[in-house]
Amino acid sequence: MPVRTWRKPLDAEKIKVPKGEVHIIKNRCKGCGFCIEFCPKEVLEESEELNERGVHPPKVKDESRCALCSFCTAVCPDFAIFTVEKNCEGGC
Amino acid sequence: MEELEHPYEKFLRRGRIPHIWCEGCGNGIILSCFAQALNDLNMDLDKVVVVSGIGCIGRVSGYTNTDSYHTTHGRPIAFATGVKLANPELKVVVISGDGDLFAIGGNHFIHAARRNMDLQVICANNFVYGMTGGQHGPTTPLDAWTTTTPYGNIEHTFNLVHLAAACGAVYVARWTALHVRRLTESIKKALQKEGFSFIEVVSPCPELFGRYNRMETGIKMMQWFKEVSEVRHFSDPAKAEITPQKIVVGEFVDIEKPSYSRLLKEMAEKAKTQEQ
Amino acid sequence: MTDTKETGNESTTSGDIRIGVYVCHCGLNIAGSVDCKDVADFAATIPHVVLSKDYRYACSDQGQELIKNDIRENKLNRVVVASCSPRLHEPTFRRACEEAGLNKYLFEMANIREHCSWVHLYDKEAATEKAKDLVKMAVAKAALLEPQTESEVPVTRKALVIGGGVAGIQAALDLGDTGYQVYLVEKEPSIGGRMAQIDKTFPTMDCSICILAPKMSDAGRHPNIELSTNSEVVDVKGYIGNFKVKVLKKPRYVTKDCTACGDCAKVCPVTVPNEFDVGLATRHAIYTPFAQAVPATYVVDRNLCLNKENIIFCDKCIKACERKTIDFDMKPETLELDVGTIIVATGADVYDPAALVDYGYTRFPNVITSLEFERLINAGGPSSGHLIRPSDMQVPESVAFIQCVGSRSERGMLYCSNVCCMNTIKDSLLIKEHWPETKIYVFYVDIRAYGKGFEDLYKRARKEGVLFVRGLPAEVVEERKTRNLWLIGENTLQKEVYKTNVGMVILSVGIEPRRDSDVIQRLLTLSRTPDGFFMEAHPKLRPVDAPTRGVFLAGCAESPKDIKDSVTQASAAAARASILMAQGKVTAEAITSKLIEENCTGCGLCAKVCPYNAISIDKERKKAEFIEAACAGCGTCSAECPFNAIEMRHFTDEQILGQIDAAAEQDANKKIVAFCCNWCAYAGADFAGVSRMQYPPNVRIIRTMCSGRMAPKFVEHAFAKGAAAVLVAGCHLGDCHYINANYQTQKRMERLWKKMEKLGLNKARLQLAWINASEGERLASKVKEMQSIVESVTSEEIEKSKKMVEKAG
Amino acid sequence: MDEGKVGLSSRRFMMGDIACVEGAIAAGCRFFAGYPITPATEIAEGMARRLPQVGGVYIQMEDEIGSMAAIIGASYAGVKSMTATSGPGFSLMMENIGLAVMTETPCVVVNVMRGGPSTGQPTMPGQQDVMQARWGSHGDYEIIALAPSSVQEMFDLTVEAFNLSETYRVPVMVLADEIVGHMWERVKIPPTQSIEVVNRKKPTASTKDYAPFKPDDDLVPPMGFFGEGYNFHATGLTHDERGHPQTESAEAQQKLVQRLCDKIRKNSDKILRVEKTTLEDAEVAVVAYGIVARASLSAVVKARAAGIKAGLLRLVTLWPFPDKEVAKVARKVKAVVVPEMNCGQIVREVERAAKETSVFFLSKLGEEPHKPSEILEAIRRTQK
Repeated sequence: MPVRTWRKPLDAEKIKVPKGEVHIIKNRCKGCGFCIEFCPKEVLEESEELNERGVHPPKVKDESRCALCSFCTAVCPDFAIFTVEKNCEGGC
Repeated sequence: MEELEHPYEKFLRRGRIPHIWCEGCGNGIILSCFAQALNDLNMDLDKVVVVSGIGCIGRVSGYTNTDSYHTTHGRPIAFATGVKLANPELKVVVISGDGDLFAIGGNHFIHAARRNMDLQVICANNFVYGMTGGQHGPTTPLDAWTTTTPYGNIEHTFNLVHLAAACGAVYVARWTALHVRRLTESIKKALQKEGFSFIEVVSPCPELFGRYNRMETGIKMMQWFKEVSEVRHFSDPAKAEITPQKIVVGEFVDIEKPSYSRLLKEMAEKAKTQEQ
Repeated sequence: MTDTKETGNESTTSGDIRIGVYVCHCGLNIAGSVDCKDVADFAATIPHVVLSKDYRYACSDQGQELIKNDIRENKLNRVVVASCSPRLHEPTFRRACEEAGLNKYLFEMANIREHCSWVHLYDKEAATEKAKDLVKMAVAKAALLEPQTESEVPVTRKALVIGGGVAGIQAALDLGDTGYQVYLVEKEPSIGGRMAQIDKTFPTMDCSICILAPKMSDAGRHPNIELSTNSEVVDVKGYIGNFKVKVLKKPRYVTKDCTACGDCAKVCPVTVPNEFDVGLATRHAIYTPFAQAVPATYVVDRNLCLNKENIIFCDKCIKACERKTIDFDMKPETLELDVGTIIVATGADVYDPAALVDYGYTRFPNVITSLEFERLINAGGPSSGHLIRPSDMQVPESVAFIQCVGSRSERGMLYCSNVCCMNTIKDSLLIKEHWPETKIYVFYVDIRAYGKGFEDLYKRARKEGVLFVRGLPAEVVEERKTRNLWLIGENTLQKEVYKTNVGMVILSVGIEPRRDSDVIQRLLTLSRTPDGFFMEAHPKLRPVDAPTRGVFLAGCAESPKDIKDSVTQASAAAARASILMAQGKVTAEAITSKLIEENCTGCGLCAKVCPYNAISIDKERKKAEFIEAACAGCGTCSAECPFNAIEMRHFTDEQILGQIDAAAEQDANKKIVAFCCNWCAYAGADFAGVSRMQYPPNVRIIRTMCSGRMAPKFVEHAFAKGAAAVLVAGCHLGDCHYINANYQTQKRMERLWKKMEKLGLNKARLQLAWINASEGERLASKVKEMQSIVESVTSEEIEKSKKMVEKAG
Repeated sequence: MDEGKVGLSSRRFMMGDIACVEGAIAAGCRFFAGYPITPATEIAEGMARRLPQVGGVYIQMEDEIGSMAAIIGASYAGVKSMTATSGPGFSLMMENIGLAVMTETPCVVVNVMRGGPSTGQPTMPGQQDVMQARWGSHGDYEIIALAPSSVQEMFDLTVEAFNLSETYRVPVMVLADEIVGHMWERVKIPPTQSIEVVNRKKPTASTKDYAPFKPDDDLVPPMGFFGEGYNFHATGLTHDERGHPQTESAEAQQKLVQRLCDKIRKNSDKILRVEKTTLEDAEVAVVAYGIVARASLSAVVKARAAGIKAGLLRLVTLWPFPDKEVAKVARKVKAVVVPEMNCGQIVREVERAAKETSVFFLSKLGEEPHKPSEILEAIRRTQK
């Protein structure tokens, strides 16, 4: 149905989509970059800092985009990243 | 942040992570999917035994927080057979590599499949012998470069899913390390299946396969998987090719057939009644 | 260069030719600007004409009787009627001939109404002269006509209905109930269409979905209806009674086992404004369009879903689905259907008022469209039936409706959208019903309450205190703080400026043709009227038939209409389709091409250009072979053949050359010889006539089935005979009634232009125009434009071209 | 596993291989993985028949490599397990015998020796694998090997083998030969309850603190089974007490390999068994094992009759080698005669232990063992 949808839906406030909170265990990271490359919402990017292993672990670029799909958790070969649901009581 | 524990921590042997695997290696992903599967099925870890052979992935048994045994090269299935028959309550999972399971261990694989032994076999197929430095093996693609095929590989490969199906496995699937969700689902299916199930995981080895074949990074290999993999459930495993242009993935076999344990039990009943 | 001698006359019938000519007055329609008596007298002087009469209404029963008697008594073996367009009455007179025992293909018509009297209203002399020419041309052709036999083809007793709105549903149900297998194909994930979005229907005020939902589920589980949602028709081949249709069924990624429990949507992380609620509510990437959707099965919007290619990034829905019905590996399937009839019920779009900047839609939150209103007032809608201002969610104390938004205006569509007036009246009453205190203004141009029960509803609205103000506001201005709106305009009754302040403005938006209409148009070789809606075969007598045989129209695809009319038309279309299927057979095209073996060299040019692959080449015998059933009769093969080895039945070279000769007999140097295809250009010329568009009388139109029939030798022949100019006109490229035959026309024209250049002739004398059935204006102006060319052509030039063309030949 | 019918009628005439089967059953063996090979096939057949009756499992594997791996697996799952083979199969088992040693796996390997090398003489007796039994697998280690010389001993020593392997968490080998294996004799099988059966030590530590390779004072670690909740790891790699791989630590290598040897060496007094006949005043001692010891005995008796002070030392335990016993005997006699069905294997150990005392080796290869007369002749020669 080709219709112009330009408004903020009236129920925008009511619809609660779980927001993700990304946790990175920096020193476990070996820097393969899978999480950055394959995040469907492009939440992550490579950080400047070096970890104990001398690689650049990922850092969160825009956490608000995280849909909590947890693909990063699954695809990380090093158990170095995971997501939990953000507590949005105080609003996100 | 750090005080929160990784959701898979309880499936991992305390203090053993980080593991020995290279950057961009798929073995960790396989372990991670296995953990997820155990988690989803809410398995009693005390009743799970992980058995592995020799090779990079062989170390996996040392990382799972279950009873586990790291056997000699090629023998995990034979060892697992003993464990399973001795204590049928146990879920005995063999996680090993393509060289371990199909070169030196090929005999054990085909016969365990033939017997429909109650085992779940997960094979990390990285196309080479990683632990010894990247020599060619039974799954190395034709023409591929390895340290022992400096002029390109002249050996034809095993099609693992076809082999498993032909040998009588009741569940056969192939995924790449990028198909984490589907891989996890397949592992779950296999764990709930009676008899011999086999899952091939096409897994990136950027260090020792990729580097020699114009895919220097894990990402490049995973991108390759993403671009060429094609889901063809229950298509003829004989046609499930792995070529630079196409990797056929999916579930190929899911059938019911009395397992060795079941037949053994029935036979034992008979034996008891026929004592001299 | 060819001329008639070389091609020979072997194909004309032996024995003496006895032609009867009848010049029709059509009341004053023709007689008003053509001296019919004079024309009849002239006709009598033409060779082979044994009798010539003028008559008031040739199409009347008496008229037909007259012709029949003459055939019998005067042994006529050819009949020419000079009257209206053959597209209108050829069947009538053909029947008459048949009843008199004359093969109907021995009948010919001269179109002296649409192509003459109506377009030259004010020049009786010229019109009469032209009429004579047209008759002369018709007689010339008639003399060469041959009897044809029509074979019968079976009609598959299955129907395709395209579009699952109320019209499509009704048509499908009617056909299904009649006992025919129906394939109902809907683009969207659910059937229901626009009606499902509407709250109440006028004038009866029934709950729209309440009366639609039962029909939807009937269609959903009807044993004779195979429902394909999320599906599109991608290919149509074949012909009446024997269509081969390809339908692309896009995967839902959810299996039929879905119980529509909605657990999946709850966990889906992706949200987007819901099209069904016109963006006033949210939906997820996995969703069902609305509560009563049929089928109820959920669907995944893969464009939104995080899962791309075959990688599952997010498995929330998969995990949430207890019955494991979500399958991201579903592939699109292509259904191949054999159907005998097709009903087009593709519906319409609503006008997007953002274009009318002065009304502030998309600038001011409290300016909404009538469709948004329907969702707001609907109890199942995003505001659970509360009419609230998007700006502050408050019920407005006053609202204003602005009528004809996008309709009846240069700034939108020119036509009246037909339903908006009554819809607004209905809406105003709905507001009154819930919030009687609300002050309601309706700014209108005219209130059109023409239908049954409409006027009562209008009266009721007035009685309830709805204020109707004539004169649309010039602009709408928003009050920053309150977000209220000022409407400023002129009350054209009281001749005074008004400045009205309301809490909410509702734009009564018009109905426009579906933006993707061209797809179906191309697939079914349909035509569209200037307003963009599909054109019917005849506006009065065949209002639900499409020009393409076996195809019928229903609902807003044909023109804007309300639910009642849509349903009525749907049932009509179903009835029309049923007639064909009940008969189970239909007469096939007799106008097909025929191979003259001895001339054929097996060069294969014909096979290359045939749009229907009806020609193959026998390599051994070096001969072409024709599959007659597959031939649709465009004649482009005949035009392509360099060896005169293909005869186009009923449009033979000799017949056409004969018409050219007749046209060019006198003052050729002042005339335009035009070749028009039957479906577009000729019909366009008819349309010009119907619309009384005036253009110079010096054009002589020769009808061919397709512009692809136009062989270069015809043009050359026309020039050789001294014609001042030649016009070739056909369907627009891509709209060709014969798939793509008109691309050949274009190629041939380019070759001709090159040739003329080589000969040093003025290329401008040969013109090509793409004119569709509704573009009478285009044809008229083309003729006008060519007039100047005609005038500029000197007699020397004409002579030169005669010689050169002949030499070149 | 549930106990089926175990004890049989107390006296029975049976074949050596079958006595071995009954011994295993009596000792609590409930898992057998094997591969048919002459002359050990009857053991597999016997197990295939008997184990199901007592709730045990018999499986015929694809080869001896798999058989050895399988019994290690079964043992880790808590079931006493065994395999039986002969020369060629024994060679294939060497790989995983090493694994069993490294992971301290209780299990029994019966080798009914035949004529080698390679395929050799499948149906003929031999004693050619005794050194392979000791050194066959790569790396340094200690194992236990017993040599039955009668059908009765095929029963008794099989029981003994299980008990030893359970006690010391080490693979124990029963080195029988084709003759003992195929010989029929009367066997006295004591009632089940009177047979001493040893089971491996169970951990006392909580499942959480359990370190699978942390030894007690006897140098033997208690053994938990898979499935009991210990969630422990075992590997063929050098490992620490928790079982975690220690591939670079010299200390770990030293500690582990030394203990694997010491747990046998330091307990050898408890392990060793020899049988002495008329050695008290002997001047000539015959040292023999397996079937050869039977001929040696009659040779010694005949020698005594002929006035030669001869005696017999029969080695029941071959490995660890009874150095002390041999040395003690050697010190008292003038000469030692060692008849073996090979080209001289155990004789080297005897020479090492006998020091100055002269040792005469009597080799015999092929279809039959030494005749008593031959051994007597050898004894006589020592007198000159």
